[in-house]
Amino acid sequence: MKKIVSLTIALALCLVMASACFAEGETFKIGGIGPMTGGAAIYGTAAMNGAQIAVDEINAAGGINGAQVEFNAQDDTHVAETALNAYNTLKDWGVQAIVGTVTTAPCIAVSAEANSDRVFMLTPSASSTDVIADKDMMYQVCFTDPNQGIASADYMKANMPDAQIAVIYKNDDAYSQGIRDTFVSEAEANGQTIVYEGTFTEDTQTDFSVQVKAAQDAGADMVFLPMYYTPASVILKQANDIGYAPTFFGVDGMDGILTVEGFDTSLAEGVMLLTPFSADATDELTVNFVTKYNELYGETPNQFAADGYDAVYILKAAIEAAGCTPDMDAATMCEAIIGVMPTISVDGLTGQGMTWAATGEVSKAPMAVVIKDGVYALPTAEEEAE
Amino acid sequence: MVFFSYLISGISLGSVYAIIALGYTMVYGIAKMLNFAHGDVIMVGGYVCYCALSYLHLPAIVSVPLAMIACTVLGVVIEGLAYRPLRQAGSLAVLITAIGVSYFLQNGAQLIWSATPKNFASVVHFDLPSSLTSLGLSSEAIVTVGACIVIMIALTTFVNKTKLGKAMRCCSEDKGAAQIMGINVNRTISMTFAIGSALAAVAGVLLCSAYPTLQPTTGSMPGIKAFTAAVFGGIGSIPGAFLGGLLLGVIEAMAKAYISTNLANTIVFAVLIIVLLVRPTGLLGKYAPEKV
Amino acid sequence: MSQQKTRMVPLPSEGIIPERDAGSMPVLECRHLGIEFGGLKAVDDFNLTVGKTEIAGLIGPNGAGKTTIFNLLTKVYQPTHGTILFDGKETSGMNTVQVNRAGIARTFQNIRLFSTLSVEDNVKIGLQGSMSYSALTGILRLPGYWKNEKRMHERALELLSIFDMQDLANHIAGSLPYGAQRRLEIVRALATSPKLLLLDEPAAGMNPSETAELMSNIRKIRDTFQIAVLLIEHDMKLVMGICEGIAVLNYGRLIAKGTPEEIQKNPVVIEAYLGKQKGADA
Amino acid sequence: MKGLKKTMRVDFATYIGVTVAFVVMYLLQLGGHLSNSLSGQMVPICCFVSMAVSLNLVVGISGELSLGHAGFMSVGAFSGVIAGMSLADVIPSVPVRLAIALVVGAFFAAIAGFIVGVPVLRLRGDYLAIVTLAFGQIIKDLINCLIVGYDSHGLHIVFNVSGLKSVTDLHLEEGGKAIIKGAQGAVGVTKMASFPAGYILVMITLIIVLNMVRSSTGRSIMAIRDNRIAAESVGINVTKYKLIAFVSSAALAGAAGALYGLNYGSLVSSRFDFNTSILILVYVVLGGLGNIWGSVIGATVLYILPEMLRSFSNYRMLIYAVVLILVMLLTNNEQFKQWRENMAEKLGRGKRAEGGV
Repeated sequence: MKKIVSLTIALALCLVMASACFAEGETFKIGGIGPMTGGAAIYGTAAMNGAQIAVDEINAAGGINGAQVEFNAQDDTHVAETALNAYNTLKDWGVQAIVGTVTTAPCIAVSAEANSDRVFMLTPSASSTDVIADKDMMYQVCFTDPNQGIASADYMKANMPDAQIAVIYKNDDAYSQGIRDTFVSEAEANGQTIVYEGTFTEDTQTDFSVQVKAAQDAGADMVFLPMYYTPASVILKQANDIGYAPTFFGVDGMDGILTVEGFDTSLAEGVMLLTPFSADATDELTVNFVTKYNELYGETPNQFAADGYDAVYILKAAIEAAGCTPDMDAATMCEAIIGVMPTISVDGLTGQGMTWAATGEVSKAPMAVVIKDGVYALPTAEEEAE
Repeated sequence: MVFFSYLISGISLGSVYAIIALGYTMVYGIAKMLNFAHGDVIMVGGYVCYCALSYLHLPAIVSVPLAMIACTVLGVVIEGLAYRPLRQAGSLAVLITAIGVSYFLQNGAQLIWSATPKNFASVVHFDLPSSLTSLGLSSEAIVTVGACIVIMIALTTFVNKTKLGKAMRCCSEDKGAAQIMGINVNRTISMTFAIGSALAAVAGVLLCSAYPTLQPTTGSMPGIKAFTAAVFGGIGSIPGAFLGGLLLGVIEAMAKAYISTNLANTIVFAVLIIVLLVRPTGLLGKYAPEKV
Repeated sequence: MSQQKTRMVPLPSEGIIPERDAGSMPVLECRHLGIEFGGLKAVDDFNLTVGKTEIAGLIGPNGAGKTTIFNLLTKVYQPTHGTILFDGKETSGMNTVQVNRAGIARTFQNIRLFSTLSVEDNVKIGLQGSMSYSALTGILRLPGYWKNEKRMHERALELLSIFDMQDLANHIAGSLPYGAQRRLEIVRALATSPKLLLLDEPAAGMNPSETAELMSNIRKIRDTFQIAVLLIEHDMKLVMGICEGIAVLNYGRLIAKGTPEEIQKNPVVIEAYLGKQKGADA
Repeated sequence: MKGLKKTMRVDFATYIGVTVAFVVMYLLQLGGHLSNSLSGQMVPICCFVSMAVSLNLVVGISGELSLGHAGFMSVGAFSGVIAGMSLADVIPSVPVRLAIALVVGAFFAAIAGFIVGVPVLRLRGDYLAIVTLAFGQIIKDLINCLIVGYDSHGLHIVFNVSGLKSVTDLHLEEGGKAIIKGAQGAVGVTKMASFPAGYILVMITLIIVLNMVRSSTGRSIMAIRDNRIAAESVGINVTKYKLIAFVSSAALAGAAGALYGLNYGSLVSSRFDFNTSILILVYVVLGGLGNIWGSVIGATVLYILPEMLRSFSNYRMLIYAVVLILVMLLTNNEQFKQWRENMAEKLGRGKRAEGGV
């Protein structure tokens, strides 16, 4: 009874907060949603930081259609429920289009809601096909998972047809599971040999000694790692510890492995990966972005940051193409953008000439690179023949 | 041979659990509280050591003690600020506060060191002959197991032989009686936290050496596992924590290797449940029947 | 307040019970009862017979094993030797709950009330064995709930009035004074409608006038409910005043059995209490 | 009947308070006066209020520390989602389907509660706590292995122990729909939950828990909590009553889980991990052990708090942690307790003795 008094006061405060108003009409209001605390914080923080850089650049250059852009990033802690809360907060703020959400499960939940509200969403990195399924207002910057699985299997087929392949993947992660599923079915169709499959989950991603050992015992000379770079870096180390040196093959999530602070890059020597973004690339756009990111956040950006950055520029291109104005409401803007999305082409950090199908799926070319002397390089003919 | 290498990876993992569990068990034995923030002290230990190694370029021999000192101070401060005022309150109040401290440490660490994982360079450098590495034996594993045994023996000796150790055991038996006997209970509990936290720092360094990703949530899962290990062996018992940790690591590795990686945790927890049903106070725990 | 001396009569099974109970079966018979804790014989070869309406006493020095016998009778511990016949039926294989349902209720040396609940609720919990209703009835508040709650409420007040405690019904049990807590424990035990009431040091911590009142209340309970009472007590005035048969325990063994007069004169008992008289005094 | 009346007063105040809060918020919501943020939180608040009240039955009333309550929520959520999704063709009415889903969720969670409860309740104190924690983790892992879909032949279920199976192993016919994709959880869930449904759930939970507590069942449960040995001595079957508390609590958590699951387009079992169990425990402890309406308010306030802290962006969870610690320190501080009691007296309410709950 006594505690209740203080709790009631707090409740009353909440209600007072409920109806706050925001000025509208002067600026474009773009919202961002991603995990910025908790276990998946790295992805959301990077994407939102990247997006913020893009917004600042755009504003410095005069904004979109002459109007400044406001960017409001909200934390979803990688939970669908919190993501919806974040989405609702953004709606209260008067959001007109959303960059997000960064991770798959929350993205499915939020996009379902945004679809009925008619709010345009562009996810930097939620790559599952479930994200865009049955929704016309949901677009992706990243590849869909099947895309990557098929591309990886075909690349191996073309370049290393006799490889004894092991796959280690994270089966409570839609991204990892999705790529693995299409990889395996494509590899089977191609007649490639998969000698071992090992799994792990969020709770068991600190120790891979068993999976690595099993892959070695199965005689695998090619280990496919459809996962993000954090667990991959542990796998590389533990393989090295037991003197196991197959060719490791990663996908876009592997990008960033060279930038892990403290990581012994020699462990990644010879790792091949398909990636749309490389922080080591020397083109002006990438150099500029990496420098700015480093200045502002003190670290080298990963692929998520690049996706977030691109997402804002894609949105800009779409808004310009559709001729949207800041006084439009979200639904009007949504329909306008949907109308132009299949027609635009954007050059970004993660791909040249990116285009979109009306389903929301992006079309861009993955690039195969090999890590050599601590940097990405194009695979030589000799490595490809290996 | 393959079995042997799985066994080694299990023992190596188990030793890390054991060191964390030793800290858990000491704090539980004396303060009778489930310190859920213990796992996060491990994480802080890892970060401090990482910073000393990477930013200050100190040698490991300096960095590790530095991490231990930092964690000791942290442990004592946490105990003094958050737990001591609740000494008279119910155990649930302390539990919730420990959760609060855990959130605080995790989110604080994220603000300081960012969510981006750091790759912890192993503090143990020596090359093993390839005959050993092919068995799955790594230098980290050897050092971890060694450290674990040394710590276990040192703790047992400390608790049984020194004056402070005896004071700790008194407090664990009966705080009121200990107070009457002239033991400064608050100071003893502080000391326990100091030792437990120093062990957490060692565990953090070893954990990160063997499994090199360091991020703000690094300590959570090992923390829970080590807590399980401590209960498994009989919470409050030092040899119990050691045994529990090792067994847990081995069971986890074997389950991953031979049954299912998906269900490794399930099997670990199922074994724990079965053990507790057969021996309600863990493998080496004391059974104290309620007097009627 | 002294009562007419009860005539005790022997039974074929060596026990003695009051003459008025001779016609019916003894409520309790312990035969060769014993328990070992890790080789230590806490109780050994214990024999006792309690008549149907007898007030019996169990005395002995501290640590003699008196409370252990209560724990054996109520199956807090399972005996390792011997048998307990309650109301003619063997209780082996029963647990505490079943023994209580069969008709043995007890109080505790260190008071064990449901201390955060009200006095009335404490008694109601005792009544639940006879006036219960299903969990679903309670959740849905079916007619059975209202009917039984009303009956329980009335019965609880009735039982509390034995000790004149009905006015305390809404107090929290843990907040009662010590003596009242002891009395409440007895009421709670009575609420389970026992045939045998075990009282573990009911007068502990009471002053002489409270003890005198307790004595008359114990008799009143026996007379009203026609049940047997077995009590452990150190207060010899109480024991000698109300007990009809007394058993004396020392080091877990029965050393004497008989009426209060016999016990008071028994040299073995005197020795057990005062120690062997040696040297100058002898 | 004085004692009964007093507790009845408290109960009715709780029912009326919850109802008034619901009516006010619902009218505001209908009238569009509620922010989107607050409006979106109504259903999860109802779910977590239900969770907190049901956990209070175990932790507060029964006195057993359970760290696996989210596991039962998880069982309820997934079974409820399966029921709600797969019955779409058979039962077109959404409210009816939602009600069935809640019952299914409660049923399966009760079974889980029974399976967990029988062994667990033999243990005491912290050992019981760790075993409930372990069961929570096990439930999470097992649900991660579940792949479920349906087509015209009914439900298809694959248990993915190896971790290597996927939706294709369900062998669904054309037009079949996968509901749960193993560790990726349920995707494409149709949102069926609504605020009125949440309110009804909360009311049912409150009525069940409060009526149980005021009945002989509740008295027995509290008697066991206060003194197990004495309870046995007056003929109370300890295992039975502990199990009743545990299973009812699990069933209510299951219903809450089902409502929760049907409120979002996607559902993953990692949402129901140890941290969620702890979160619910925090609601209960802050609301007051054994205090049912405390749990209602504790859950509501603490659920809204992190959302209100959004303006602190990066410092949000840090501040939440600090608030948590400070509240615990403050509510257990003798001087503060004294001050609060004085205040309460000044307000002229006097100190009402609370009857157990």
